[in-house]
Amino acid sequence: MVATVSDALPRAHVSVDAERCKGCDLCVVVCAPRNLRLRPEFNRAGYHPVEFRYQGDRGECTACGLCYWVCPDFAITSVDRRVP
Amino acid sequence: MVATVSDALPRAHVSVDAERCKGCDLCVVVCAPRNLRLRPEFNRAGYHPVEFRYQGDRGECTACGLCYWVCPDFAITSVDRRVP
Amino acid sequence: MSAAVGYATKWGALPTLTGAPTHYCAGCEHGTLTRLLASAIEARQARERAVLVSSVGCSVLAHEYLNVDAVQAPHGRAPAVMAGIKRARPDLLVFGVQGDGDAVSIGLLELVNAANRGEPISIFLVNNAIYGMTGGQMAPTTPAGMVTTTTPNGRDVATTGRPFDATRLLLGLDGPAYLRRVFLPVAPTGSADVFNARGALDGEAAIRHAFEVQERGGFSFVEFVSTCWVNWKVSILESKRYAARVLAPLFPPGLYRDRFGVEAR
Amino acid sequence: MSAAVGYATKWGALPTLTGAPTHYCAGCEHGTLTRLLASAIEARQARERAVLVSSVGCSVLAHEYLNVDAVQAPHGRAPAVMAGIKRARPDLLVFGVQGDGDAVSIGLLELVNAANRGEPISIFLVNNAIYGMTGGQMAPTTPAGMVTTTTPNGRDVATTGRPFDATRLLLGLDGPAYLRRVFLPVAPTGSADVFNARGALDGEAAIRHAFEVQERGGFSFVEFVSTCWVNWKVSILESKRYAARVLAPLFPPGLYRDRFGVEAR
Amino acid sequence: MTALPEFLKGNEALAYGALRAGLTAFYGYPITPSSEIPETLAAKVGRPEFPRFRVFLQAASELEAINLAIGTAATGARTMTATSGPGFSLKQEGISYAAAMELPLLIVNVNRAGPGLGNLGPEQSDYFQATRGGGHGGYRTIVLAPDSVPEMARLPALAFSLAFRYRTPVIVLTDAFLGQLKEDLPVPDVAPEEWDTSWAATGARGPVRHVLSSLHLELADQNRHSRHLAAKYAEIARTEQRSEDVATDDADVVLVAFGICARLARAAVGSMRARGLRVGLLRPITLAPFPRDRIDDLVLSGVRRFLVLELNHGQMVDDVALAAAGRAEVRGLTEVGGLLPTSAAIGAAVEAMAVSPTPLVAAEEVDA
Amino acid sequence: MTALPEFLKGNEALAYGALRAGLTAFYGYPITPSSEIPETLAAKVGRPEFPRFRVFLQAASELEAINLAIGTAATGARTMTATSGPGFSLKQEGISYAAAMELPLLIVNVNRAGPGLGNLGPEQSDYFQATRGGGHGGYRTIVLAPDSVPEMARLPALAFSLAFRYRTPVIVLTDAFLGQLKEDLPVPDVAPEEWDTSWAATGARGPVRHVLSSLHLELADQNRHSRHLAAKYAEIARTEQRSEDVATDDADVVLVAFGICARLARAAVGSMRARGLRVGLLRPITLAPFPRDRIDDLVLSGVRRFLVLELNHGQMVDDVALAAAGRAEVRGLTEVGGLLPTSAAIGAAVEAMAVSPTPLVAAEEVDA
Amino acid sequence: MRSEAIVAGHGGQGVLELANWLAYYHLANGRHVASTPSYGPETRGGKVRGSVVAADAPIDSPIIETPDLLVVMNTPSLDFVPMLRPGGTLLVNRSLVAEVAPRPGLRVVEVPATDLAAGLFAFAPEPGLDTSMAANAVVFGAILALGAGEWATVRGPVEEVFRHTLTDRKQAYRPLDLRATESGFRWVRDHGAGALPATAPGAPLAASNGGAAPP
Amino acid sequence: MRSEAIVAGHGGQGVLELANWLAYYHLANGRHVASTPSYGPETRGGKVRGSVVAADAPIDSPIIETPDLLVVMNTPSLDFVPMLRPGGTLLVNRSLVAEVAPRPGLRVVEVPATDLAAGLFAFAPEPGLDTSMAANAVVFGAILALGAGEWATVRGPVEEVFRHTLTDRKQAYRPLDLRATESGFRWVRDHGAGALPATAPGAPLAASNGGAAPP
Ligand SMILES: Cc1ncc(C[n+]2csc(CCOP(=O)(O)OP(=O)(O)O)c2C)c(N)n1
Ligand SMILES: Cc1ncc(C[n+]2csc(CCOP(=O)(O)OP(=O)(O)O)c2C)c(N)n1
Ligand code: SF4
Ligand code: SF4
Ligand code: SF4
Ligand code: SF4
Ligand code: SF4
Ligand code: SF4
Ligand SMILES: [Mg+2]
Ligand SMILES: [Mg+2]
Repeated sequence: MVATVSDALPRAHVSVDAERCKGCDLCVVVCAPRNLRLRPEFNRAGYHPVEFRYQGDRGECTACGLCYWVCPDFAITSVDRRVP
Repeated sequence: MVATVSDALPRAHVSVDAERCKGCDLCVVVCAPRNLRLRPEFNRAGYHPVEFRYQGDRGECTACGLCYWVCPDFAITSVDRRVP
Repeated sequence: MSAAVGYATKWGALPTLTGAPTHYCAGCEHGTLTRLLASAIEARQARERAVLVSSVGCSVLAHEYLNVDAVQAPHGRAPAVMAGIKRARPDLLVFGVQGDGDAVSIGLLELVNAANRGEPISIFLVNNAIYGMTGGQMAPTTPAGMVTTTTPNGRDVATTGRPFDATRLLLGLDGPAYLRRVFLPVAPTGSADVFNARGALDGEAAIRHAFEVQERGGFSFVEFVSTCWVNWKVSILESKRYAARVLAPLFPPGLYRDRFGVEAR
Repeated sequence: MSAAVGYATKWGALPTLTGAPTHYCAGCEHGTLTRLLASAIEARQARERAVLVSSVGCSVLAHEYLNVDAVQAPHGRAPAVMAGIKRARPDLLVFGVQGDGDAVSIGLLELVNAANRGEPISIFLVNNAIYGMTGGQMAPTTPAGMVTTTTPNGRDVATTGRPFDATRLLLGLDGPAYLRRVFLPVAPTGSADVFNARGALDGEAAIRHAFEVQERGGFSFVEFVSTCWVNWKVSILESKRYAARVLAPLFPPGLYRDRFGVEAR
Repeated sequence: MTALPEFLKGNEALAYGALRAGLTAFYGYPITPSSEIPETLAAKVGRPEFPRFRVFLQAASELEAINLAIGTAATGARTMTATSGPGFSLKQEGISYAAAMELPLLIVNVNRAGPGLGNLGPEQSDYFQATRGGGHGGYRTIVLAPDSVPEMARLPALAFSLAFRYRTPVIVLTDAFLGQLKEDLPVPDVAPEEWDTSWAATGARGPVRHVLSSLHLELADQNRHSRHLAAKYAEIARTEQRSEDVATDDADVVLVAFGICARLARAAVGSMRARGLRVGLLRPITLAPFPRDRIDDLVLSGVRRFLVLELNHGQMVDDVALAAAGRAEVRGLTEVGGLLPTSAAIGAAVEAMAVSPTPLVAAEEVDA
Repeated sequence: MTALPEFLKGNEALAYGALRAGLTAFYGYPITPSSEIPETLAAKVGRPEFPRFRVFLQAASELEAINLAIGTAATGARTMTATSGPGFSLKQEGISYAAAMELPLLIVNVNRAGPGLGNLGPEQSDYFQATRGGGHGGYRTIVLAPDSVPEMARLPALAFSLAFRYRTPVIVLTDAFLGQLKEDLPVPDVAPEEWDTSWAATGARGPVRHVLSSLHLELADQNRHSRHLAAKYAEIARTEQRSEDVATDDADVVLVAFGICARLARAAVGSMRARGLRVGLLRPITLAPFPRDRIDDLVLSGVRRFLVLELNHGQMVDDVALAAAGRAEVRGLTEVGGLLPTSAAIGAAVEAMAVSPTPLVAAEEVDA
Repeated sequence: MRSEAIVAGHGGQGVLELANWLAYYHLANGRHVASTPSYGPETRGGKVRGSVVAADAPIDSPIIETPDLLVVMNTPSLDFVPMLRPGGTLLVNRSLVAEVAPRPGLRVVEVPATDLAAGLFAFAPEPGLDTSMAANAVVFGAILALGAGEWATVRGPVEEVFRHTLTDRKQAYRPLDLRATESGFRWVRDHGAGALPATAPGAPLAASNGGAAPP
Repeated sequence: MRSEAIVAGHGGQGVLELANWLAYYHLANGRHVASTPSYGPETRGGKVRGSVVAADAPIDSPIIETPDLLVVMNTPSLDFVPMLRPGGTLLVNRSLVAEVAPRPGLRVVEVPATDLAAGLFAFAPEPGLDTSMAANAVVFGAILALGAGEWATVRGPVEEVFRHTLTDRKQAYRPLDLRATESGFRWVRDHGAGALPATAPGAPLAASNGGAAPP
């Protein structure tokens, strides 16, 4: 699951389980570089799930992991690519 | 019930209901002049009731009323003869 | 000190006492308190609007001696029953006598909530550090090391917790308006065979203040540090000495809160 | 702050999570706490000796998500159930999640007594100032003026009492060894659309400390100031702002007691 | 929109019914599926429509609630508390005290599925707990069972009337289905009845004291008090049985059902009569006292088959069997866990019974 | 004085019986007339004679006690709590949860007179509460009723055995008389039985988790669980009925009595047999499951008259009537408030019954 | 005559509100009504179902065993389809429900209710508010379109229902809800049953994976 | 053979202790015994009654309806006299009980038990202690004297009973209790039934009034 680090990739491998996500926005608002946003589509439960964007409005993903820490639904993970 | 004061009488009219008294000794130990003591006889309930003595071991009744105040069984009253 | 020292009335003549002989053991503060309640009610001329809530413990028969209306509460629930009466009839003077097991063990939730809501009622706690009525089991207030029927080797605070201080617990709440602790038993003095009677005098004053606070809309609570020689298995006078030596430091008497300043008057 | 930031594990891969989707509302701290518990249990490698006591409230299904042994307690009685488990099996890591209604209203007596006895268990209180599971009635922790289904005109502290501060109440007892309050929701920062995530990080640390205290023989209690936007009837983010504005001052986060100094390590 | 009839949940209707019957005080602790009762009442304190309603308090627990209610009831005020399953268990000690102290008091149990936490579906599994005195000491209470939203609104007035006439707690045993059901109902507007409350503890008047206590230290006193209560209950049993008959006149099989089951049974009577089966329904309105005289009448008029429908593993079936006393076949059809018996299951059970010989056996229970 | 037999109060004997059956933990709250149980146990923790007995805790209330007990029972340890009347009411919610979570647990109720605070004399007025599930949700428990001090000592072992075999709370329903009675008894010294506790919540082992919960949000799950419990109870009812017969073989009138009443009945059988009346006694040892098969046998073998003796206003009489199902006359002789029926009253009731024709009527109750 | 409808979806979709509107619509038309909610957990987020029985005579049993109409607001609610009586109507919120397995003898009406509602952003009580939660009103309109009458005749009772049922706080939504009802009504009248695009908007969403890298 | 005894008095008189001694005395003689307390209030100070049934065979009913022996330790306990079976024995603590109304067919034994006990001050475990509470042991001896045997033969079992029943704390009282038992035994043997002085020591005490003044 852990990818090798490449300069072309964001620092973290951020992965969202869109069916699990409830679109609560918490990861969105804690992500300082704004690398996350809600998608306009609905998932099966009727929520707009979150998606990760390579580069946010305010910079790159810092691999801070806060999106993982605040998610109440275990729907998002952030794996630092620099961690072996 | 309230008697006129006479020099020949103690300051308080102290009255014990011997059948009500449980001989707990509380009035005895709070009476500074020691004007009260338990009688050797039993009352019907099997207690040694208290009795009032004109003059205690340590002086006369001061009409302090403490015997009345501490009695848990409403068995003793102390009426100051000087109170009209 | 009360101005009523030497108060020239006789038992039975106090119309707020029924005159029935009490079932309390000789020398027990439950009896003393009964009479203090009667005098405080009379001082307020409140007999016809007073409602006693008797709780389960040695005080369960208080209504046999106090000549007022009465409602008996299930064990521990007196504060709720009192609040229920008072909410329906704010014109009544509602008061209750509880034991330490009743109020601080099984009934703690009801006590704390009535206090927190500031229900205008008056609760009088007889803290004798043991379960009197049921024959001497450990109470929440039992001091460390005391032998009771359920702590045959002395209370072990490591497994049973430390003694509860109900007054301090209530002090942590904003609701109560009047919190007072009185040492009710006769207390040893400097002289070996002389005891003082301050408790009874202070106690009556505290009750009168509690009533005053209630009628001004506040929750009032007076804890009476007491004894139970029968279950402590000591003589009557020894129980008073023990209370002065062990209980008074554990449950220090004093005025803990007086929001309306009734004691200052 | 925790060293585990960016902790490289995935849901479901955390063996202490079952992976079942939660029934919690979107954005609710009950979900966040579940994962924090899982990581703290794994940090102790305690999954096989952990027993969760789930209480009645939104946390009642916690055992569906936490992959550990579990016992469900009647409403409010989790501390007693936990103590019962621990006394029989001191080798187990016994912890429970309670709501504010569960722990501070109906279950206050059980909480206070477990705390007073210093039972070596860990209690995690989700204080969302309302009854979540039953649809938004007043809780003992509801702030003055808050509209709930049973306080349609806002909570009136004159008739219902002031909000209860469970942590402070426990602080009045000698029994607890660790008392900590954490503000768990994401919290507004200087910047209007940015929130901080300190609560989750602090929260996990607090849980780990609580477990440490338990295994050293002490009673540990962590209160998580939380939200319930569904029953507060505001948006998710507005609920976080409200919590920061109203609840945090009412229930100030902090370390209230740390008898064993586990936070100093 | 005054043109529309009231359309309320059963729980709301019950709250309004209590208000219209002169409710003074409500104490409760939230629990689904009964919470609409406090929620409806919370907004009504001090409202001019209900001038008697002065006290609403959310208690800290069901125990606090029942004891607050005891206090208020002791003053002679009309007092209600409401709960469901687990909360009803917690109130049992208080109900026993209220019965012993002879306090009029209305306790509502919106029966959900159990035991334990169970779930939120309807059950009638608290039947024994309500009718046999779920608390200690062998008291009895009156138990009323509505079967519709309009009846949820009507019964509080009857409940208070009986509670004050006999000075006894009265239980309204309803279920999660009826509590949550919405139905159109007419707006009853009856003036609250008045009753004697001279026994209440509201201050001594000269030598007249009011002491409400359940303690009788002398065995002979306790014996006298216990017999007094039993005699009261016997009088209630004689005079207060209430039930409704649907097409029992010529019935081969009489369904016996209360609450939501009575609604199922009503429909079954209709559809089976349409199919030519002579089926009737006896619906107990008082579960306690159980309408055993009505069962007796039916037996004497020739009914030999009773099918008891209930949401538990067979409780009311005992009361029917006791009343039938071997003179008729008594079977039970039960469903549990929040589910309801299907019309097919009811039809099959009735048919099986209608064709069977009548063996005069003891009560049997079958699960749906 | 080893020459003397043990001479213990019933409550003390019960405590020793539990210890000998391997008791691990006791939680209780004092209440007369049961307090000798905790008082006896308080001194025994950590004593070498009872190495399994590790936990004694006086709880803050009966509610705390039953929930402490639930926690300990969930670990598979042998757990007991004991109380009387009001305290038994307070435990009902917990018993319902324990039944739902299928926890083995021993609850003792030393029945005193009620309702409310009542008094300290013996009654059997908690019979319904114990046998019908005094808590919510329609569960059942096993209920055992000793009638002597030696049996107070013996039954805890049976109670634990049944509790663990069926994973269910077991109630010992005794009364103030037996609890306080002292009798001489032999010292039984049996090694505690061992049972499967693999279901207990003592930590997950790899993929194997133990979740003890009473919540079943899906109606179908709750339905399944409820039926599972009912099936278990049906099995218990089939296989665990226990009773004792005294001279029922040729009896014209069979007394039915448990607990202290069985002792009265025993004496009555003796004295009436001496007077030539053919009287027998059926003594239920399991009140639940009720020994209805035994009643059935007696009816089939020709018994037409049952006289039920109990200390309440008629509760077990229902179970006898249900079992007899109209095939025999069932009467009750009751006494309440702490009093006991006199031998004269029993004699008169038996004689009245023996000479009456047998009208096959429903159960009737008469007060002594 | 007795009519039986069941509305099913998840918490937050306004399922019970829709059932309530339907009930009041019947009441406004002088019928007797019995309506029941049924929900799973004590808390939010579970399955929610509302049933509405309407009849001219007082209602015996309020229980629905074989509804005439089943409204399916989300995919898991398809579980209820087997309940439908032969010849009954299945009304599906096509925006959130994947293709419906055909069952003979059923009338299937598919309405992209959430999408239609989302399209009504111009009627949001506050600008920028997501109006997709008005899907329940769209479905309300769709249900009414299954019966007789034109929008002009239906509109009056609908307005009455909204006036009566919306809480004070929600009265601001009245114009949106009315508009949504109308759009659902018109959508069904315009498209009839089964006339839907072939896409399956309710199919599972793919995981959004960070960057182009292999997972 | 079955013998039935009831001991009645008030709390604090050692009534149940006396019943227990009696029970153990029977046990020491190889009999079956059933003994019951019965007390009024949950607390102290009320009426206390102990009953002791002894028999050679296992005991059917432990209940006593018509005792063979009634021990009356205080005046209110005279209420139980009507229970006594014809020909039964009434043993009265004459120190605390006013004259007993004669009832034909009863054997009345009056023992000044409290006074006898008080007179044993020389045997107090601590000097100065009031020994009147050993009245129960005096009565124990009196009961034993009603049966056969001499003190010398009775003494052994009595000692065994005390050894077995007295708590550790009370073992110090053993010599006093033994002595008191002996004095009760001897008193009955010496005086027999009814041989009492005519004074009524249990009559109400006059109120003690302060000084000579009229009240
Ligand atoms: C529910 C319930 N539990 C237990 C009891 C038994 N009980 C009666 S009084 C009492 C405690 C008495 O102690 P306390 O409250 O301290 O009063 P005291 O007698 O010492 O004044 C107990 C446990 C009861 N009556 N009801
Ligand atoms: C004895 C009992 N009373 C009431 C309830 C109903 N009930 C379930 S959860 C709950 C309170 C939930 O509030 P809280 O404890 O604050 O938890 P939250 O859902 O807010 O996390 C209540 C009253 C119950 N299940 N049992
Ligand atoms: S790891 Fe940090 S920066 Fe990267 S997406 Fe998550 S919150 Fe944003
Ligand atoms: S925090 Fe989790 S549930 Fe919320 S939007 Fe982000 S991924 Fe989705
Ligand atoms: S009034 Fe005072 S001095 Fe006089 S007897 Fe009483 S206590 Fe003693
Ligand atoms: S205080 Fe009262 S009871 Fe005690 S000895 Fe004095 S008079 Fe008697
Ligand atoms: S038992 Fe204790 S508290 Fe009760 S009356 Fe006796 S001395 Fe007082
Ligand atoms: S109801 Fe409130 S506390 Fe419960 S899951 Fe939803 S948001 Fe969280
Ligand atoms: Mg006490
Ligand atoms: Mg909450």
